[in-house]
Amino acid sequence: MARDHGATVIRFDNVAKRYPTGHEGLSGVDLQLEAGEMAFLTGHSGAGKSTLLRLIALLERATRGQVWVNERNLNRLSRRDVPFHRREVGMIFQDHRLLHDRSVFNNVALPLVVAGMGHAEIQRRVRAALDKVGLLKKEKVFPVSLSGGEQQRVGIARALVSKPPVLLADEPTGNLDPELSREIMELFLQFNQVGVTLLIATHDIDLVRRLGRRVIRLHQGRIDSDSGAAT
Amino acid sequence: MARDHGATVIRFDNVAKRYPTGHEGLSGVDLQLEAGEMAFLTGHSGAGKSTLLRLIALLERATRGQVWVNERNLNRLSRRDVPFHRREVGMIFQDHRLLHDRSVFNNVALPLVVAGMGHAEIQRRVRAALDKVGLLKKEKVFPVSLSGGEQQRVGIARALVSKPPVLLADEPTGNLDPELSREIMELFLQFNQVGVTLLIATHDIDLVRRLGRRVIRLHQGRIDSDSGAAT
Amino acid sequence: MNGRKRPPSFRRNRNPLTWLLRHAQMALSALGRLSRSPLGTLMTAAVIGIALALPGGLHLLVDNVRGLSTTWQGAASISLFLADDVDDVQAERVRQLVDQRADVAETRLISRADALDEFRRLSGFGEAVDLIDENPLPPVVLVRPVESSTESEAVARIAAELQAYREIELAQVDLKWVQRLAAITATIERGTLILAVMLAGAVLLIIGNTIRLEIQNRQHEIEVMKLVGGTHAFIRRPFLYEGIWHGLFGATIAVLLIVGSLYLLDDSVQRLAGLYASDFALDLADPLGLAGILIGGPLLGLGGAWLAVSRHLSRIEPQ
Amino acid sequence: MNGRKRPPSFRRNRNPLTWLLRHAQMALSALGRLSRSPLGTLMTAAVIGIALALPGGLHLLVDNVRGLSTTWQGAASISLFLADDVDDVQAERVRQLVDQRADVAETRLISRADALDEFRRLSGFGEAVDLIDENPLPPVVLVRPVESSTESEAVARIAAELQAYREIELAQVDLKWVQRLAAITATIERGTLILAVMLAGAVLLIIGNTIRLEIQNRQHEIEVMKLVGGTHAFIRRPFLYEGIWHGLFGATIAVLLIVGSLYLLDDSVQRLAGLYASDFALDLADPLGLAGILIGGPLLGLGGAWLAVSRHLSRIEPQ
Ligand SMILES: Nc1ncnc2c1ncn2[C@@H]1O[C@H](COP(=O)(O)OP(=O)(O)OP(=O)(O)O)[C@@H](O)[C@H]1O
Ligand SMILES: Nc1ncnc2c1ncn2[C@@H]1O[C@H](COP(=O)(O)OP(=O)(O)OP(=O)(O)O)[C@@H](O)[C@H]1O
Ligand SMILES: [Mg+2]
Ligand SMILES: [Mg+2]
Repeated sequence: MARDHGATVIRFDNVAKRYPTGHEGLSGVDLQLEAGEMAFLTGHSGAGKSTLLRLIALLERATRGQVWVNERNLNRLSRRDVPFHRREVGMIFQDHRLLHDRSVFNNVALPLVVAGMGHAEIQRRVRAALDKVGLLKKEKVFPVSLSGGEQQRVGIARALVSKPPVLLADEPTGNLDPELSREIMELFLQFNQVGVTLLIATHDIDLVRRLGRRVIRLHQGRIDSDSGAAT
Repeated sequence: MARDHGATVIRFDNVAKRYPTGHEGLSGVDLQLEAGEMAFLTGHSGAGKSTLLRLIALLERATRGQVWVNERNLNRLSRRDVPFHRREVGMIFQDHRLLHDRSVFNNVALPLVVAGMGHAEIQRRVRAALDKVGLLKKEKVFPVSLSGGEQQRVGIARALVSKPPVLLADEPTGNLDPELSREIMELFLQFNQVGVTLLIATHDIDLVRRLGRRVIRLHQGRIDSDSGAAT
Repeated sequence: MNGRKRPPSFRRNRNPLTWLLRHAQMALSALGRLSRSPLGTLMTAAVIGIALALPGGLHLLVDNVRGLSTTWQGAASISLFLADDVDDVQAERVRQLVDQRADVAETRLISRADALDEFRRLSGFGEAVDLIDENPLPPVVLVRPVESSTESEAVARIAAELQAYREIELAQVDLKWVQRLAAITATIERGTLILAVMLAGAVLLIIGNTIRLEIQNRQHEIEVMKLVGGTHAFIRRPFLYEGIWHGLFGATIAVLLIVGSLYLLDDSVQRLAGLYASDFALDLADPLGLAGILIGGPLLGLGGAWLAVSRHLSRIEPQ
Repeated sequence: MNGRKRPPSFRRNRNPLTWLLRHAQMALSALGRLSRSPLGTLMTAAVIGIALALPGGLHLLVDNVRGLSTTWQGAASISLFLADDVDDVQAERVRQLVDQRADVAETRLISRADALDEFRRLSGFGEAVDLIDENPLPPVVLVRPVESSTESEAVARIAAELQAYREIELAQVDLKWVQRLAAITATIERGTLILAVMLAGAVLLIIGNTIRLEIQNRQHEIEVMKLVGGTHAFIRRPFLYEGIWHGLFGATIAVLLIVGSLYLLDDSVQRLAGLYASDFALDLADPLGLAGILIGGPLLGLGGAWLAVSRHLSRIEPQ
């Protein structure tokens, strides 16, 4: 346990998550992600991939063990601090989580508005993010008039726009065609190059294999194999 | 135009769909699916796959041309008849569309309840459908406590439970791991063997190639290629 | 197009027993759904209850006020105070004389004794009146002019003409206290009418608003129902049952509120009734009215639900 | 644990200008959101308006009734009707005599002339009283016993003792009409109190209920806000502004309803006021009260929103 923690961004110490139903979504997980790392999370349906990501973003709290993000022990984080923690962790969801009564622009701007950013800066950043996912033309439309893949990309833009140091993605390419998937992965790689730490849950084994990055495989709530474990 | 229509289940005659925004989701589509056929719909994000499926289930109406399903001209279907049409067309959605305040069992039972089926028959059929997607153990839980893939499978069970003669699926395996995807495809093949007509939108080119079924490729709202076109 | 055969029509399930059973199920499951959010249900029911209790209570009040004022309804608009030396026989002759005028519809004689009695009863002086040795009140003839002569000028003219009679000391257009009571009654009646209209509006708005928000709340549910082939009637039904339950709970609360208020008002009313003897007793405990609220509440709930659902349901289409 | 350094604390934006600007923006965007569903906003505002108008109107009514009854407040509980042959000087002596009793707190003499005046004014007979040649009313001494002797038996005992005086013809415990007026006033006051409590309850319930349903409606929005790092304060703010707007619109409607009702009531009230001369004029147009509603409405809206939001917001956590 006596390693250099300066560069550790995400750290799980023997973490378990037991849901109120009694089901254990995760059991005894030890994990470390260094700053600037990019890792994939794979495993069967129900393996616990989403659960692991949700613990990092504090959408759930661990029932045992400790989760550290950016040197903060999430167990000890007060309720008042949770929003500020979430601003440092961008998350892309399996089910997009867009607001259907706001335009694409306003959806993407949300993390910046919430953080109290100025108007001009918001404009600039949102446009840049939408451009990156190829949806600049659609900034004024509402999410209902977007295809599934387009909604997915709006969700990705929203996670990118505030340039969080940590980016979590839950099957970001599940609804995208192979070409778009590759483009989005390119984008993630670019982000990784400027120092963002990424953890991506995916079923796309081919893509994972092709990129040759660290792969953490979950099986029934436990880490089955981890190609980049430092232990 | 003088072919045998007796076995035509789905038929598009020069169909276009222009959305209120002015965007053309589909343009000049001609298509025929015979009873018992199983076809895949592919194409880039925003190509119009979902739009095409939505026209068949009458979630949208064509702005030009005619759509025929089960020998009924959907343009001429009265509003009163729409629900009955939908009972004959099972649909699986990209975003599951489950009711979060009802148990898995009640979600799957919904099409049968709506059709006024008896209690005992509902029990039998729902259990059978849940068994087929491997979720019999989860019948009492609520959708929130399911993983993304499990929710997807509940959506599939709901579409299967009423044994509709036509089954539409919009990326049914987008959130499933490769093994589960294969199992679900197995299931679709079984259904196809007992005469159900299937039209499946997907990005999973490998899977499509492996099965060797008819593939309809859309590009910007037009049919780009159709491996099984009878024209 | 090219001689296609008529498309097969859809099978519809119309077994009446199934239908009845489904309705019973739906009523119960609507109740179950409401009981799962007891606080919300209670709040909605309480609001409806208050809104129903107020017009209910006002109805009783208006009725009572009407009861009080009918004694004075059709009261004369001219009072002839006869001279002090006119006895009752002469007074009756005066009445008959006046009664024969073409512009007079009706007359009534109040003898000296009657006047004192009425004064005793209404003024509240009670026994104290008996201290007065001699009846100081003159006989009075009340005169109601015919319909066509009820404008003030016509009445004033009649009064002036009658004033000319020797036996008539004073022809006063309308007794002040009759006018006052009529004015008070009119004010109260108009006020309660305004209140009743406002409250009826409130009941409709509250039920409509609640159901509008409920429907918005369950937009997703409605969409999914439509997706799997639910008919409008099927989707509407749970809302209608919820409307009925809300109305019933609201009516129950209204009845409790009215009965509770009566209980709280009881001693004041008792005192009042005692003071006015048989003249004026608030007739508040009206079992028919309460039953009406208990029946009307659910009907109102059903109606409000029907309106709100019909307006909003067709707008929600699955995406 | 192993001597780790204190984790960095989060940066918080506390620029007061930004803060003010954001608040103004939020107030406007809340207004914008409301204006996008005008019917719903109007319905909610109308319900709140009616609920506010009723207690507002009742407040005026109660005030007026109080104004009417203060004339009689502290009225004597024993009235001594003096003998017919007692003149005013003698009457004053009787008053002083009675006033010296230990169990009497206060006395007041009503001379024959005063009694007639008061009778004329209150009975409504008006000019007709002047027809009576001679004043038939005796002088009256009003007696208020000391606090400790106000139970009916004590009062009755005093009355009996006073009855023994030669000059006192009748010692009557309480004038009937004073009792009646007191009873009517008490009944109306109690009734309006019950109504006011019910209506205040209704206002709170309506606002709370509306906001509860609104929050449920926007559960998804709240979840997403929390997901992207919105603080509770940030998420709560739009609801508070909506509460304020709802309250303001409701108050405006309430004021319009009250003013409109006054207009409709105006002629009846005018007639009444005319009949009672300066004695009793409904003082309905109360600009201070209306301003109070316009200020109180938004505050009530803010309060209701705060309560509802605080109760529900923390329960909604993103899934
Ligand atoms: N809120 C919850 N309550 C109870 N059980 C839950 C809850 N959320 C998830 N689970 C269960 O925990 C297990 C892991 O779920 P998780 O969502 O982490 O799976 P996953 O690896 O993301 O699967 P998928 O690839 O299908 O999305 C599943 O069996 C699921 O049923
Ligand atoms: N309701 C709508 N209003 C306006 N435009 C719409 C609407 N729905 C879809 N579109 C547009 O129509 C086009 C086709 O959409 P569709 O959902 O059919 O694509 P898709 O092939 O299913 O894509 P994906 O693979 O991303 O789901 C897209 O460009 C989309 O933006
Ligand atoms: Mg998942
Ligand atoms: Mg699609």
